[in-house]
Amino acid sequence: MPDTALPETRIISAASAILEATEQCLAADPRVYLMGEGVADPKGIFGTTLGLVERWGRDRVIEMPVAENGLTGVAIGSALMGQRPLMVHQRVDFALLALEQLLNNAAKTFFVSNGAHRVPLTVRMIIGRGWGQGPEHSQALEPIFAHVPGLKVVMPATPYDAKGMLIAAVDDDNPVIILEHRWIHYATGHVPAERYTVPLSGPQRVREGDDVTIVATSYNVLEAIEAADAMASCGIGAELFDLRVIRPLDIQPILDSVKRTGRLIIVDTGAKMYGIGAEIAARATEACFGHLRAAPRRLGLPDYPTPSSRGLIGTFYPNSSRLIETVGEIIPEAAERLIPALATVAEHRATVPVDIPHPAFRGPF
Amino acid sequence: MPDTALPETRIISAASAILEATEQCLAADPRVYLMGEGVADPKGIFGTTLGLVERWGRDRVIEMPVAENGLTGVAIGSALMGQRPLMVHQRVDFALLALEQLLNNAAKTFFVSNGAHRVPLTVRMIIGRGWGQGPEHSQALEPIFAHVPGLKVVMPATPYDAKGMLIAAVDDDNPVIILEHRWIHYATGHVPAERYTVPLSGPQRVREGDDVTIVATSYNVLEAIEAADAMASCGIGAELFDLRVIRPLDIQPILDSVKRTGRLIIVDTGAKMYGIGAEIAARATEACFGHLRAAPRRLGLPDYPTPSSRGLIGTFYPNSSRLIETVGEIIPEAAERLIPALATVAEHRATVPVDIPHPAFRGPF
Amino acid sequence: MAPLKALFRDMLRNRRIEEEIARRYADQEMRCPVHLSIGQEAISAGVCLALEPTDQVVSTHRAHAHYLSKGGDLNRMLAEFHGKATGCCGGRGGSMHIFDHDVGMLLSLPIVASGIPIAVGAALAMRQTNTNGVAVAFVGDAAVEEGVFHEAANFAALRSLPIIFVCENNLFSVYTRLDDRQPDLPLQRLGAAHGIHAETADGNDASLVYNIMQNAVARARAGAGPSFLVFDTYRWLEHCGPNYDNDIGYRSPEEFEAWKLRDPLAILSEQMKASGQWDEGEAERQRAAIDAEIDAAFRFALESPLPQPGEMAVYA
Amino acid sequence: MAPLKALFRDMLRNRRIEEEIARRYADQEMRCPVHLSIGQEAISAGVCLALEPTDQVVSTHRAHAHYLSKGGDLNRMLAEFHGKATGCCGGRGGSMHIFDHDVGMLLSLPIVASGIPIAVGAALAMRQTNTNGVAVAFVGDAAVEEGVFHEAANFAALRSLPIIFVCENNLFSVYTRLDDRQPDLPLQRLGAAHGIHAETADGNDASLVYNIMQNAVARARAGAGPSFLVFDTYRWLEHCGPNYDNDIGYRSPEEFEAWKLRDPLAILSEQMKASGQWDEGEAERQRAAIDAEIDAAFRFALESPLPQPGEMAVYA
Ligand SMILES: Cc1ncc(C[n+]2csc(CCOP(=O)(O)OP(=O)(O)O)c2C)c(N)n1
Ligand SMILES: Cc1ncc(C[n+]2csc(CCOP(=O)(O)OP(=O)(O)O)c2C)c(N)n1
Ligand SMILES: [Mg+2]
Ligand SMILES: [Mg+2]
Repeated sequence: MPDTALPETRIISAASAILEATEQCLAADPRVYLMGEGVADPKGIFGTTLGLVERWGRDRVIEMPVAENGLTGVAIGSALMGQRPLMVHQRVDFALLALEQLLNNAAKTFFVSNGAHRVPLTVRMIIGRGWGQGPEHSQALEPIFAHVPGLKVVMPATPYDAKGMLIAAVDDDNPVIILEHRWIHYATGHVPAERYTVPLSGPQRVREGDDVTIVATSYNVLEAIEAADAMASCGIGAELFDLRVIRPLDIQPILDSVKRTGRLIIVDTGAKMYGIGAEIAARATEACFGHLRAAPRRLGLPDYPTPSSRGLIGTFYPNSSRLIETVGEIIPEAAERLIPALATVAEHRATVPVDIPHPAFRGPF
Repeated sequence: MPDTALPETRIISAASAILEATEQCLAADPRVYLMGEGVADPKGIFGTTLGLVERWGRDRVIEMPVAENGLTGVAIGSALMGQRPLMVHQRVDFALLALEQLLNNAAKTFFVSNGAHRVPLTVRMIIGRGWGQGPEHSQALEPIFAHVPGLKVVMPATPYDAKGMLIAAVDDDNPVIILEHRWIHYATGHVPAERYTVPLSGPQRVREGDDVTIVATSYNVLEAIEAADAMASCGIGAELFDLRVIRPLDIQPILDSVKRTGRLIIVDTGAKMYGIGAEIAARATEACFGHLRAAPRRLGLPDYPTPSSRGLIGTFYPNSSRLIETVGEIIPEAAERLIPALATVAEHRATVPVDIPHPAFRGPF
Repeated sequence: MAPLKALFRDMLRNRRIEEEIARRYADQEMRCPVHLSIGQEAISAGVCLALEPTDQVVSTHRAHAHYLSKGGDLNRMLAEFHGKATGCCGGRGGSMHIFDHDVGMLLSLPIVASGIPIAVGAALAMRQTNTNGVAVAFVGDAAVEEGVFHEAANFAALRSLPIIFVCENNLFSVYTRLDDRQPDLPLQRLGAAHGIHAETADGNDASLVYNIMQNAVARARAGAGPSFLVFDTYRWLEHCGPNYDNDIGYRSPEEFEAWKLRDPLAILSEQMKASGQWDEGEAERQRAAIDAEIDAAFRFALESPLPQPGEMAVYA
Repeated sequence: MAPLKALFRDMLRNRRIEEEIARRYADQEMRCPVHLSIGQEAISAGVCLALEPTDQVVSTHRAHAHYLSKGGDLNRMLAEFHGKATGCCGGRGGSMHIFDHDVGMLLSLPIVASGIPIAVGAALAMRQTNTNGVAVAFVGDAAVEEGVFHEAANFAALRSLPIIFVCENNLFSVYTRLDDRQPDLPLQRLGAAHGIHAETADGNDASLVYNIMQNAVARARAGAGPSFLVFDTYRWLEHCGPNYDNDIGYRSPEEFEAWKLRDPLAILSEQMKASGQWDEGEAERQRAAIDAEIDAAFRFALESPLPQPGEMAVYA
């Protein structure tokens, strides 16, 4: 896992940052409550809710029946009355049961009520990956949420953002879906102890460069950082954006970059086909047509479900190597220069099995 | 409604064509059964299932409880055992409740079972429009289905295809989602009386032209035909594709056309953002980069839910006028020549209120 | 004691309003689906008159009577049906989305059963904020077939929330009979299964509905938990739209006639006569006042402007 | 009469297999979640031994014992857990997707309750095709909280389908107790509410499970409709994974010990002794044979090749 630490900072994991954010939200506003399957159990949603029920009690930390659709509706109903529910699903996949509530009642009520109603609901959904999760515990499904007007959809990549965007989501008067990748839980980085927000307003440039613009979301930002840094040492400058907010989509910083670099690659966390990257590629082409030196390219998951076996998973996910190869394809004159970069990232990848997020990971989930 | 009739043909409405297809499927294969809310009632799903229960009985035409998720699972379970269920939802919106079953069990079982299982399920979902339907009876949501590997997703536009593709879907060993626009029910055209199939394999070119390639789905094909014909009489040649099959996506004929015209416009039935058009634009840009004379453009629904009032609906849906205007934008030298085309289509549109599919329509649904 | 006069006025008003909607529907000025409650007026009256303005109701596609009985604004409702800017949702929702928080009509939703957990959530919020309110979910005899009803009912029972599920059993889901959708068992079993206080009663007897509801409201306010109240009734007109449709064959004319004899307005006026509360002159004056109100409200709706597209924000 | 010897053999085999999975899990060769059924073996045994091979079972995330009792292939199961090409899903599914139509294991699904309507659909297909089969949906005490359970149960009851819902009540959903999720009422109410024949029994008594199941199967085959059978039991190990976890605080050591005393294997062997069917030597030989089988199966799994990506078709 790339480490985004600077000297003299407070380094914690994203999981701890999320726990801290939740604690601070509960402390700051009595209208906030937490609800989900496992929020009050001894594992506390991969450690992100641990200890909260002891501190805030069963009315602020609600362990729920296994009934995602109904309880999403309950959360929305309470939000309409002014409460600020924070709901958690241990997998995005489980939220498939709750889409009617989310895409209709959460997403549309502000509009349909002609502005009279607000739905200040936040839903964390965790994207599974690795350890043989299989096809129904590993879906990202970003476009399902991002396609529908009225939701905000965010995908933090760093501990700093995981905390600041969660607090911003809970503060927001609108329904916010946080697609939180299981593998960023292990990422560490600087996180201030105090309560702060990261505005839910758009992409962040995490690397500068002039040769190609790269847009990634969530865990893939960490892969892309690795790729960008390896390419930089070969003299290829990748300007890397952590997209962060899928909807509303503030595309302008990306367009400005593409106008300069003339090249764009988008890395999707979910499936490539009809994925997030298609919208960004289409928008960039529309806005930067005269500036493009190559057609925008997209990486993402292939056109089949996530297989469980490690024999099949090696080629399933995009990674830093495929990103560097793609850069080589759209800057053919750079392909040769990128060979050492490919070697660097391959060497690093070889130190951790393909199906786990962190060398210390031993299962079972 | 444009009439696609030729002389000496059998002209019926798409609604009648769908009824005929269903009747022929029930007759041809005892494994086929029909299930849905209203399939056996006196209105028979806008007339598309009328009379079937009298003919085939309550075991082949199953009126169901109002429980979309559960009954979708039931249909899938029966399909795994070799039956061929044909399910109908009076609105796409109702199927939101059944997405876990559709996106997991229907879409993935062939893959996960390593080819041992098939799910020969067909689901018709009707896209509502007009007569003040409002935000939750008018969603198309194509990308939700098209994003997920394993489903086939089709959107017929003509009576001929509505019949032939429905039969092909029921014959198919895979789950097929038919997104069937309420307004095509009224379209009339030639439909052979016998049982025939239209392969679920890709787009159909419905107009030829050299100046711009247009891709439309479902009802918008009818708008696009109107636009293309009006433009043709001004000397602007639009090559029009009825996309028909959203997944799997056979993009080749479109690419071939774009290579020739250098220009592409996609008209989405659903929302533009993160819509179907984005994928097609991105793919076309990738494959035809050197041939493009302008960036691909997309039309689709704007970034808010469908309002009920006719005061708000006039600007909500793309139509032939906006399509012609967009052609004028990407072929600036043609803009002036297109003024009579705009006048023609505007004049025709003025004959029918903005919120009904057909001059004879009087409500209430 | 049920307030018979108030119930009668409410029901008569709703009846006249719906009749007038039906009569004027052919004018094609109300360009949206309408689901009328004629024949079912006793339930909205008995239920809503037992509530406080701050109590919250969540309704369905068949929401007109619920809204009006809850104190809704007739002008705003008819304007909404006409797609006008002055409608309670500014024309955005149409007849299946009647939202008016001010009178405690939290939402009405066109997706069957979708409002049920919303109402439970409102009850949860009332509990969390220590208001002494009650939430009501109106549900049809079909809505309880949706799994989300059970999910919401289980949670409501688990937490003893102040929620009342009012099930209007009109025997049909669109044109499909109850016995084509559920085994032949009393509907109240579906509430009782979750440990919820459940009762069934004649839904055409407004004073009975009121009394049962008052009891359920008292239980809820006292912290004794949810109730599931089944009120048997019958819809006179077609599922959606302004017409009678006994000719299309999904129900017998005899059944319809038998229910029509049990007109909730007639039942209540008999009760009023029996208890000496009926005043023919007052009823006449009431009807005239209601008709004048309705006429003015339609004028308001027709004369109101259509909304203009302009800015269409989806975020607060 | 329940076939005690066959039940015992099945349970012992499942116990030993799961113990061996737990023991070897630390080798990191089974790189997928595993949900073990140790302590719950009487249910899979009693249920599946009352079925024909052509009857269809739909299971959950906790599927190992169901699969094996239904006649599943140990080699193919362990190979699947090892992600190997020889697994019953070619390594695509892992431990939560054990599909094997050949032995009547239609599907097992990791999404809670998702398999319930699938099983009802299988029963519908059996009815439609006039086979005399029965379908079984295994459900946990949490699965019945999902609305889809009720939707499926209502339809099954309405059409009197040959389906048996087997509810393994192990008191927990992951680490959350039943009484944090449902009001304090017998689980069987949830089946009974749909007019389904419902019973509750000791799920650690395999012969009792078998007898109740046999009765339910006979009802289903005779066209008398669905059953909802609640079997009380207890999971010994953690929800997912190979360890004991009584230390983490969600359940008391006393509760665990009390249930452990009620070991289904011990209960059955006592019954065998009491009825003179116990043969110590045979039990020893059985255990040795099972251990040899398990050893060979792990060897098969370990030695099998990983699948190769190649063509990954999603359409038939
Ligand atoms: C989820 C969903 N499925 C189907 C429909 C279509 N529909 C609209 S009203 C209705 C019948 C509802 O019956 P009931 O709940 O008894 O209410 P009633 O119309 O009798 O008042 C149906 C099936 C819908 N709106 N939502
Ligand atoms: C829809 C859904 N929600 C949540 C989960 C996470 N989950 C996996 S197993 C489980 C507990 C299920 O409990 P129960 O049905 O009693 O079965 P048990 O594990 O006790 O055998 C949960 C909540 C899931 N897999 N699917
Ligand atoms: Mg009804
Ligand atoms: Mg359990």
